[in-house]
Amino acid sequence: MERVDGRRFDELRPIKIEAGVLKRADGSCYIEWGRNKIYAAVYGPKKVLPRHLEKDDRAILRCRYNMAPFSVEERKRPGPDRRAVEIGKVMQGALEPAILVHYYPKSMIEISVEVVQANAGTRCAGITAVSVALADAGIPMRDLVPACAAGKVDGQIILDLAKEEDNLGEADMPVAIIPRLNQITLLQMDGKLAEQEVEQAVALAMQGCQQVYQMQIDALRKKYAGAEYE
Amino acid sequence: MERVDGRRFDELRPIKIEAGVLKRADGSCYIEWGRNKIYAAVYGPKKVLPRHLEKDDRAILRCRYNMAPFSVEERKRPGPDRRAVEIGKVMQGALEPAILVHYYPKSMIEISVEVVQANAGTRCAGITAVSVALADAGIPMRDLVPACAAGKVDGQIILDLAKEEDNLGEADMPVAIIPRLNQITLLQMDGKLAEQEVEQAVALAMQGCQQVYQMQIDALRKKYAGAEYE
Amino acid sequence: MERVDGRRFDELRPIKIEAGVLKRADGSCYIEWGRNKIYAAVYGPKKVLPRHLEKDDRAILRCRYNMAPFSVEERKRPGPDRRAVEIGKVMQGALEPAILVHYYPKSMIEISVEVVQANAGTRCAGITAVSVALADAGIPMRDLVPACAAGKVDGQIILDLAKEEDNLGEADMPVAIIPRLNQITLLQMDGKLAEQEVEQAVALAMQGCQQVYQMQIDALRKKYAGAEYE
Amino acid sequence: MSEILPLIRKEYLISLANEGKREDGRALDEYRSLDIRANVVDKAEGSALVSLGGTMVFAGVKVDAGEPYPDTPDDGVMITGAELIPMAAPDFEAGPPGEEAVEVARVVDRGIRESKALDTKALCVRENELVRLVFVDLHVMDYDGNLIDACGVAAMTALATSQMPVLDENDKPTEEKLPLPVRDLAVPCTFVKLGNSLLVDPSLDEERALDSRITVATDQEHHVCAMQKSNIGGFSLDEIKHAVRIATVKGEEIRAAIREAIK
Amino acid sequence: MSEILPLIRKEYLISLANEGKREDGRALDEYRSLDIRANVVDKAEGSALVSLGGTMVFAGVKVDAGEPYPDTPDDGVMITGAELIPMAAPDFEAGPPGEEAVEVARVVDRGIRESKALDTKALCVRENELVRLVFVDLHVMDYDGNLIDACGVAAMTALATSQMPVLDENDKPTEEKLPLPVRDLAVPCTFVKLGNSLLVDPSLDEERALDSRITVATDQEHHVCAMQKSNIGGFSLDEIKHAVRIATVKGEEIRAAIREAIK
Amino acid sequence: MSEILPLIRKEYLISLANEGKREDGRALDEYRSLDIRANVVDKAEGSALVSLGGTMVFAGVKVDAGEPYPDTPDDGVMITGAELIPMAAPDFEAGPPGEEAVEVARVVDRGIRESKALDTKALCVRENELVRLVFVDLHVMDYDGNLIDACGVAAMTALATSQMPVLDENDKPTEEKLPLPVRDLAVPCTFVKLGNSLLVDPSLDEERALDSRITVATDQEHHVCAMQKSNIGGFSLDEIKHAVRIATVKGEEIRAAIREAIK
Repeated sequence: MERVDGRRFDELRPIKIEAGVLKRADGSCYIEWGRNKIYAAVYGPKKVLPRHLEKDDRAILRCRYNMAPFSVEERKRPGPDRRAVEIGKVMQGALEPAILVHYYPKSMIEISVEVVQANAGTRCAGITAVSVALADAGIPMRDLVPACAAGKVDGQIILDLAKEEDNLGEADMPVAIIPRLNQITLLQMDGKLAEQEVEQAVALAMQGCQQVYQMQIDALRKKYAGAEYE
Repeated sequence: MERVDGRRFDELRPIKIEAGVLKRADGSCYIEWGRNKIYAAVYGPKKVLPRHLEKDDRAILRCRYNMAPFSVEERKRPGPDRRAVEIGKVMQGALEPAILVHYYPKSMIEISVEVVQANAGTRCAGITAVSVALADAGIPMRDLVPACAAGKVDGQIILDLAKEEDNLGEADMPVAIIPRLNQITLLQMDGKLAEQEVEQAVALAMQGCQQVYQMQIDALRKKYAGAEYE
Repeated sequence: MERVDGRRFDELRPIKIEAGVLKRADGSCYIEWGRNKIYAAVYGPKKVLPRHLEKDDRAILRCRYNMAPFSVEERKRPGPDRRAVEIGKVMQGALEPAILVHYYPKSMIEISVEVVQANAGTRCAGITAVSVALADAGIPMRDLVPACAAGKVDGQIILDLAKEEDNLGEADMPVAIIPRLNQITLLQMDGKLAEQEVEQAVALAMQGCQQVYQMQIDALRKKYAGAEYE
Repeated sequence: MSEILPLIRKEYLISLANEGKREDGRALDEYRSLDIRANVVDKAEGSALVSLGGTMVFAGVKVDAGEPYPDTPDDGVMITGAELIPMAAPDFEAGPPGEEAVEVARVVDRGIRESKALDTKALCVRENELVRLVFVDLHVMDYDGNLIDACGVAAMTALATSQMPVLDENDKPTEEKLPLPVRDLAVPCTFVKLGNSLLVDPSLDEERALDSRITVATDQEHHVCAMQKSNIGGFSLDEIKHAVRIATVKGEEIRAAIREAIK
Repeated sequence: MSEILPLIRKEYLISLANEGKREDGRALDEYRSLDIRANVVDKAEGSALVSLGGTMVFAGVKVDAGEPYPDTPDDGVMITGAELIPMAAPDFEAGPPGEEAVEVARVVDRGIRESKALDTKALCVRENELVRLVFVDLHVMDYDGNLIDACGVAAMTALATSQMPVLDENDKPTEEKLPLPVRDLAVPCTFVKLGNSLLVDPSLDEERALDSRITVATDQEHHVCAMQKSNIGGFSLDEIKHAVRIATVKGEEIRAAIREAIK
Repeated sequence: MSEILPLIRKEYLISLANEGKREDGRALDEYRSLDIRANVVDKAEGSALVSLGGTMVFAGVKVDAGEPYPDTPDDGVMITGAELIPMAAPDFEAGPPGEEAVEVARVVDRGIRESKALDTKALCVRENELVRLVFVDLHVMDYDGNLIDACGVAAMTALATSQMPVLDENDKPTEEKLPLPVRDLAVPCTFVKLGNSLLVDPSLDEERALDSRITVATDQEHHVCAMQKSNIGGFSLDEIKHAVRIATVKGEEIRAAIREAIK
């Protein structure tokens, strides 16, 4: 099968990850994934506001996913819509299992993803970037969390759908994993897949995650040259 | 006078009241009143949030009246509109005088009415149902609060207007009473009535309330069989 | 140059200031400035709500500027819009330097301006009125804060633009001053002015402020007859 | 409206009321001084400034054109809003109208609407397509008790003096003006119950001490066109009859004051 | 959903699960009693009342007409909303939908949309101009765990029994009715992971104790049409395979129950 | 922006300023390094990424078509919005724009609007009916002081490089593109007063320590097209004259940087 951009079925789009790109945030990351341009920032651990959300035994996470008004074809009204609220929720579910939240009781870690240019796969790119930003902020984690989608286009299970593939494809399945635990912490799917295709797609997405994982490590190595991460 | 549904001038629509229909609520009630279908729920007494609303010498009441989007002819946007806010306020004024709020200082009783099918007279049906739900929740009361409307159609003062009668009628007057105290705690009217018609309508509505009162008692008897309520 | 209403270039519209016009407010003022009709009210110093805004060493100010829905040509939706939010902010910046906020730590002074009829220059009229209302409330101040605009119409720098002049003019520049300190605490401008025209307009507006200052003092004298203000 | 009035003060007001007296020397069925000024805002199609004791309210009417509601295709639309702005009382907060403001607006609206004081049929331009929209905005500047009556009088006065622009063939407003089709003067009359007495036109302190409140709106034919029992507490049937009786009398006095103000 | 369930209780549920047991005696892959009633609200074009154990949900469908989205000019529009009203649980709050309600609505919507159960092409009146708008509103009355499945069944049942008014030549609704073009029955099936076990249709307590949750929606051809991993925690690939397997079987049972309810 | 900077730090900055010095070694009238990149977002009709010291802002322009405002029937509409998103600073909160964000957007908007840099007449399609709507969105990613100048440069650069789709005879956008009619480059120049000195382009710490702030926007003919005194504190007439003087000079430098970035 020929893909629109000439990629192999199991080939990622070009990905560029840069850690520590913002001045104010405690940790940050910029990612270009195909034509997606996304920033992630982490603030914290910090005091919990409002106080009644505080947990005695751990830090709480707040995850915000937002698209700039000019990031998509039709101008988007500023602020998170229902889709963004849902993505913020699943992002949190994907990331929190990797974070040692019990190290910071009664505190809060604030995570932001801002999409300035969108082109399919923003939630995977966002999770990937946040995970690097968390490391950049020095938040202790069990592991990084790489993410990558698989999908079905023209009857084929393929990796990392571009915008045109997503629009025409039969299914899209974003996945995030914690590599050391071999756990899937993000899994969504829309489209139609037979039972064995689900398995095939998850497996392919997990392979993609492994590739993304290496890029995350490289980005952190590049930033913290000399320091060993793994 | 012939009424649209063949009722006498002083005849209620068929009413069915069932206490204790919800699992989570501390007290609940389902009422079918003509073609109205309404649920009432009570939570509490519970801690007051936000705290600054707390009263040292009594429980506060919160009353919510809401219609499901599909309960009326034209789809309603979710959430209470201005009409619903006003009804919540007068419902509270109708019910609070019957509740022994001083038994529970620094606490809050939360009352909800959800209309899933509306057909004229929802506030009276709602108050009637809440009162049963309060008893179901074990909240101490001076008495139950039955409610019923009277109105004027084709020059006649009649009881419990159906939707078609309300649309064409000259006046509608919802009333709620505390039977033991012989006090009117809800009274609204819109339309046009001469002075003596007001008196006639209030008196007729009060008779209707007495009938509704018996049905409330029956519903509680049925639920708490063997226990005497009155 | 002939002005639309026959005024000289440096002449104010008729101004009427009355102190102490509201019963509930701690201090109040009504101003008619040309065809503007504006009320100002002051509450406080009072407890700060929400508490986390409290300052240990001084009172905080809250400034609200609002227009009644019927105050302008096209009906305005109730509540402050973005323009009103900005005016509230610059009003605060204009007034706060004159107030001895350090006399009242951990407290709050609430300032309201309500425009019931608008006709160019509402922010200057509002600041002028608030300042009188603050004095009426007995808030200690370094001085009153008079305000007045200058602008450019038909190539001329003139004082206190009327609505028609503002619509057609080349520039409008509202100014407020603290006369005793000779400080400019409000300065905005929109339009186009050459460098020396800016200077000329500021100077003219400051002269206007001095005239307004006398009217403020007169209004307070009239209210507190016998008491010397200056 | 959660300010605390000590119990002792409430008892004092009740004991006065039981003797037929009030703190400010009024009779139980006596209004405070009512001042009505029409046409006070020249940007509005109609306006009024009403002072009732220390309570002060502006009403402004703006007229626009738009689609009718689907269930009343040949009726103009009246929309009444009230704002209890922070200027008017130390406990009024900025933001969308709370349940207090909503009730005031809806009770005022109901009295006018149900009396058919405004002839909405005459506000239809083309059935199903275009009708006149009449916005009545109540702007409460000073709150010293009995908002509903002050607002009701202000709204009615503003409507009765409104001049709406006539539309041209393209439905654009012209310079020509016509009065709004107002054919009745509906006015609310509000009572509080203190102990066993009904007091008309409650002052701020009487409102704070109230056991319960009732509003009765009447039209010029002395029909009751809206009623609203508010707040906690109840009334006997006799008390309601009494309130209706007094409201009919007081309504006539208030209508006379409005007529005087708008003539 | 922040109520605290003591750790000890969680451990108890996990130890039960590890023995293949559940507190209420169900098998790990067993649903609670499911009661489906269609056409319960006569103001709605379609409706359903679903009880799943103690969870109770109304779904109501209203059909209108309006403009299509620019990127799908010949597709009707389905809009799914869910309200977690304060009646349903002590910790549900009034106000705009929180992230919990948004997720429920979006997962239910996705299952139906992606299965193409609703033939949106058949809802186009005139391309680029006018299509039918289908509003699916989920009104949760009682929350006792597993909202997504109860809501999914209610929405699907309400759609499958909807009768929409036919439009006349002026695009106004007529008395004539036609069924909505529903050609599949997509249903979600939700699992929680407790310790090492997957439990279908979690009860309230099982939800509170959960490590992680996953929903798998299937259509009548046993295709998976939507998946959603929710909350904290993760799954192995094998666990996901297991969930898909069970969902396919359970989906068939639920579809049978819907067919029974709507026939 | 309520972080507390100890008084001692403020005094240090003032004492430096009084000697004509700044903490980062700049002269009082010296900008931090300004980096302008145009056309950074391919979904926008025009865009820019501006870094001013540590402050980083995206501006994006989208062009649509719609009705003009009734009082300017033959003018296109420019709408400027700014979001101070939580990413940019620990004390920026999610939600609708606060007064800080509103002021930034309005001051930037005013500079461009009043300079007539955007020829809105050329954006009229049919008088009274259809004009082009130009949305300028400012997305602040990193806040390190002097938002207004960074946002003003970003907005101006994005507008100056915008290509809007030409409309066909049915008013639908085509593939053909035309530049927006931008005929001037208006730029703001912001000062803070520390002690008796005016410092251009305040850093974050200088902003926190400020007594008062003023922005002067100029166009390429060196006219002043907008001014805004912000925050607490005041200026003498001489200080304002000084600020206008410097702003005219700095404006030219900044315009040169924009021209370089967009050529």
